[in-house]
Amino acid sequence: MSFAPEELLACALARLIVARPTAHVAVGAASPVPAAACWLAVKRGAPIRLSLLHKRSGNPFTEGSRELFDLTGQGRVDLFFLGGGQIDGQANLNLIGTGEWPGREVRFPGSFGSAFMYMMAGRTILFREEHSPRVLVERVAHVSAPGVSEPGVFRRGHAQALVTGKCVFAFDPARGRFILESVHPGETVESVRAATGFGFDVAAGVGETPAPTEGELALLRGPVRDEMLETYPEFCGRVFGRRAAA
Amino acid sequence: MSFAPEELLACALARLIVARPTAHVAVGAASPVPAAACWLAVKRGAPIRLSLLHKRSGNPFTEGSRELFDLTGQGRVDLFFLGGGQIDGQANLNLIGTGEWPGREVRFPGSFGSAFMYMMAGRTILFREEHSPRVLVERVAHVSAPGVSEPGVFRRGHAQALVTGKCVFAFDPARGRFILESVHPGETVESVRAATGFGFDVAAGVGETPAPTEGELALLRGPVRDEMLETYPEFCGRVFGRRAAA
Amino acid sequence: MITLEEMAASVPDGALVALPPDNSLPSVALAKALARRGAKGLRLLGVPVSGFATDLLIGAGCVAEVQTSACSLGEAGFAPRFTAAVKAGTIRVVDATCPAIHAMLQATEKGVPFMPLRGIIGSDILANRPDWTVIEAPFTGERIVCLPALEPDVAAFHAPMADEAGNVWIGRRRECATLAHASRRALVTVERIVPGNFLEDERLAPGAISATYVSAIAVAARGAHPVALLDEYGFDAAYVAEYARMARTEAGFAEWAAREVFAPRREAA
Amino acid sequence: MITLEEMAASVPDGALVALPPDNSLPSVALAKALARRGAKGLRLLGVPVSGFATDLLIGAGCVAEVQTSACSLGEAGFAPRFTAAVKAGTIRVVDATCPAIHAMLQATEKGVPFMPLRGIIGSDILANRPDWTVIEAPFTGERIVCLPALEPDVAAFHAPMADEAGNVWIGRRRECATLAHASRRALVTVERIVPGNFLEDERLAPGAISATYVSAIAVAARGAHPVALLDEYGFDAAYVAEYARMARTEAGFAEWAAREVFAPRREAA
Repeated sequence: MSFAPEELLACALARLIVARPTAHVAVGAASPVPAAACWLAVKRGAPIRLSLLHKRSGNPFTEGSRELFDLTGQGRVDLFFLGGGQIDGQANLNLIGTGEWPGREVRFPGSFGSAFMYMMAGRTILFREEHSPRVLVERVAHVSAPGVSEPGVFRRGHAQALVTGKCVFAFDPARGRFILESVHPGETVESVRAATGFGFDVAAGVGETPAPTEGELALLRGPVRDEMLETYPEFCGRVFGRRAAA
Repeated sequence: MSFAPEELLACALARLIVARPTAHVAVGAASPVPAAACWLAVKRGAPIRLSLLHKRSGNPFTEGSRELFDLTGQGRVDLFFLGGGQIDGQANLNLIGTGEWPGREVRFPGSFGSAFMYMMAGRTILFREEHSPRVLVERVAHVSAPGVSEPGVFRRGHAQALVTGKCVFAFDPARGRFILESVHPGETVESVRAATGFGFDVAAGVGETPAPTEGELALLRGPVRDEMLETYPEFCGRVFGRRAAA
Repeated sequence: MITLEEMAASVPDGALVALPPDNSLPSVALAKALARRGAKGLRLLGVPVSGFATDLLIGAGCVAEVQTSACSLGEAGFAPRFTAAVKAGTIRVVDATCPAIHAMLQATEKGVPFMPLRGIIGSDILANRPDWTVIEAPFTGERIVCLPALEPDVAAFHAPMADEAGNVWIGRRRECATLAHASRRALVTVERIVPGNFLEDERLAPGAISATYVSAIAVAARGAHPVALLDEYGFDAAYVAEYARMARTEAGFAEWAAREVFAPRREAA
Repeated sequence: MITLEEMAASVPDGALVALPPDNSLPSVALAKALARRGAKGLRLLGVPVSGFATDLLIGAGCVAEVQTSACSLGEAGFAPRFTAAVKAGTIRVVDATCPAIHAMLQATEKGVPFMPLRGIIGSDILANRPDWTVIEAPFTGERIVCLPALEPDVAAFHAPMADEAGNVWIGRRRECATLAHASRRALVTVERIVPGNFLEDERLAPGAISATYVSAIAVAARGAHPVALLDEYGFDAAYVAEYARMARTEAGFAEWAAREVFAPRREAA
């Protein structure tokens, strides 16, 4: 059965979500793929509460935009998603820009809440579709949010994994280093290495990222799409559109 | 024209309220006399906003019971009222009790917000009808809220005055000492001194606390009573009752 | 959805139980149920002061400690069982001051280990709080009190309604939201369950607490009585005055409690 | 009650003006009026991020500085005038991170000189904020960031309605309440004025800001447009996409502004 690249990514993310105990996920990134992954995990029966920050009606928060951060500070957010204009081999994120501070060469929008969320969420899955030496760098130009922290600094969680358009990396916070876990169909360890600006380890059992099953695709194109239609109409049309119309 | 003691006190308090620039008064004490004084000032035309904490309908706060304290922290409360189980010559308040901490001899209800409000409101009028050596002591058994503060401690305001059933004292925070300003009808400097446990100065122009004018009484027994009826029905009946029914 | 008695059973002896005071959504129904189940050694926290429910629990022998900024029955005067217990030394009283209790809960709400608060310095409350400290504030250099984050084991309050999704509507009593955010478990009694989802309604959402923070809900009609509940019912001054009179003595309290707390099924009537 | 143009005139050049972002009640109407009056040297604060109104004010040359946690047009991409101004160095950008902006405003709301916040340590945001500091926290001993209280000169936002008493209803966007509490003056544009008093209504009070905190109100129908306003109207994606396209160049922005900001009486239509 054919599938869109976004469907593969959603399934890979959903597997990472259910791989660890997860009561509550907040999805703040504008990207719809993590949202699809969360809904897929839920529709497969995982007892997960989702707080979808971009949902217009039924926004989960009644204390305004600070509630997500308070909630995370309380330790009630088990999993958050982050991306980055640059991500480096120590899992540092750069959402500020390149060139002289504050981004005189290329300016990204800004850190949003990443400098807090990355350290206070139970764990974070990094997601960035573009997999290139421009994005995945040896050392970010500016650290918006650090991948690891010194002793004496409160930190609840780290990156669990980095999912890109080419592969899935795990992250080892003790060593501050990524480990290639699987490559997506059509990629190899070598093609990933060529496209990655940072050094990484390769897992002993590295293989291919599993293709979505028929059951997963049916959920994505049915109940998951239904949940996402209000917030991400363009995405649903492009990725699930044809199939859903059939 | 005859008047109730509470009417005299309300008029004395109202004069203290308008004696200094006052945009916003919060009335938290259970005693209705300060509330009557505030309404009297307003009904005489002073452009004062009142936050009446005991008002059941139309409670002024929409952030729960912390809002009064935040509001005061912001410097938006120009005047607050406090009383005390004991008040001493340095304007220290004791709302805790006597005997071994926390009041093994006589236990008062507790400090409420006084330890904060007394230091953070623009100023405070102390009000206690009972004027006796038992209440007005040389030194309180326990300080719930201090009358003066050391340098290096943020403090926005102090006691403006202490109004009792016998007299009106001003307070000089620089000297930490009360000054007798006026005695109520029937009292003398000597009778006040005999009933007061702390030493105090006597103002050069000490005189009698002015009796309510006819205009003040008409306001108290009419529009002020109308505003207070919902919150203080018993008080309105006792103090304004007969006259209002006439 | 559980029953009131199940809710009371879920509160372990010795728990730190936070209760809002009269006029701020106390669950008197749950307090009575805790007395019926014979809870022991509870540590009560007044948010930020204590009222009828606290006095009742002290009278029923459920309480080891009260942390509060004041305990009173309002117009009905001093809280009689609290006052007697202080005098007798049978409970430990930890005095605070209202904004300090709010700040300690907000520290937990925000996930910070402490919160600064102005005022208090010079008060003997500070001298009797070895768990509070004074620092030189960054930026201003002033001496300022720092309060530790406080995380109740249980928050208990009474709301007018919950919805089918488990959200609870508390109106403008936002201190109950902070309390739920800051507590390990929030136990909420309600007048009724209503259809729908408050979070989907822009008019109701601002007064709601998301089900994220709510551990259990039990229906208890008139569960705040004799305290007033928003615009739903008023304060039963006669009931409280009678309590205040009878509870002046231990025997009087026992008589009152036999009739008003332990008499079977009275709550369900 | 004043007019929109009077409100814009009351904001002095150089003022620190706090603006909520898209989807959180920005007053785009007031931003346009500020551009029309030719405001200069404004220091904008994103609460906690910045959107369409900020980009518009930068494009119109009103802005000297932006303190924010991010500036973007959401689905329409990067904020073009912000991005160009950063590159050209014509505005000063002070980067923060969302909960830090909330905490700095909450410090002012609570009347404390600073607030602690976890996280941030290890981020270059901290390295570029000489006005933030790190202390050893009381109680836990951890290293923790302390943020100074931040008091905007002006808070500006757009609400669905105000009442006759001057109270403003903002629903669940409580960050606007904190913002009003923390600011010297709160300027609020509204869709409409309604009879009565929100504070007398238990259902509306939780979403209201008391008039105590509101300095001025002006009616501006569709004053959030092209941003969505709660359940009243949706996001005008086509309008923002056209803006994003035209504002890529200074000339394109000028053309857009001539039509959408400066064309006489367009706002009143």
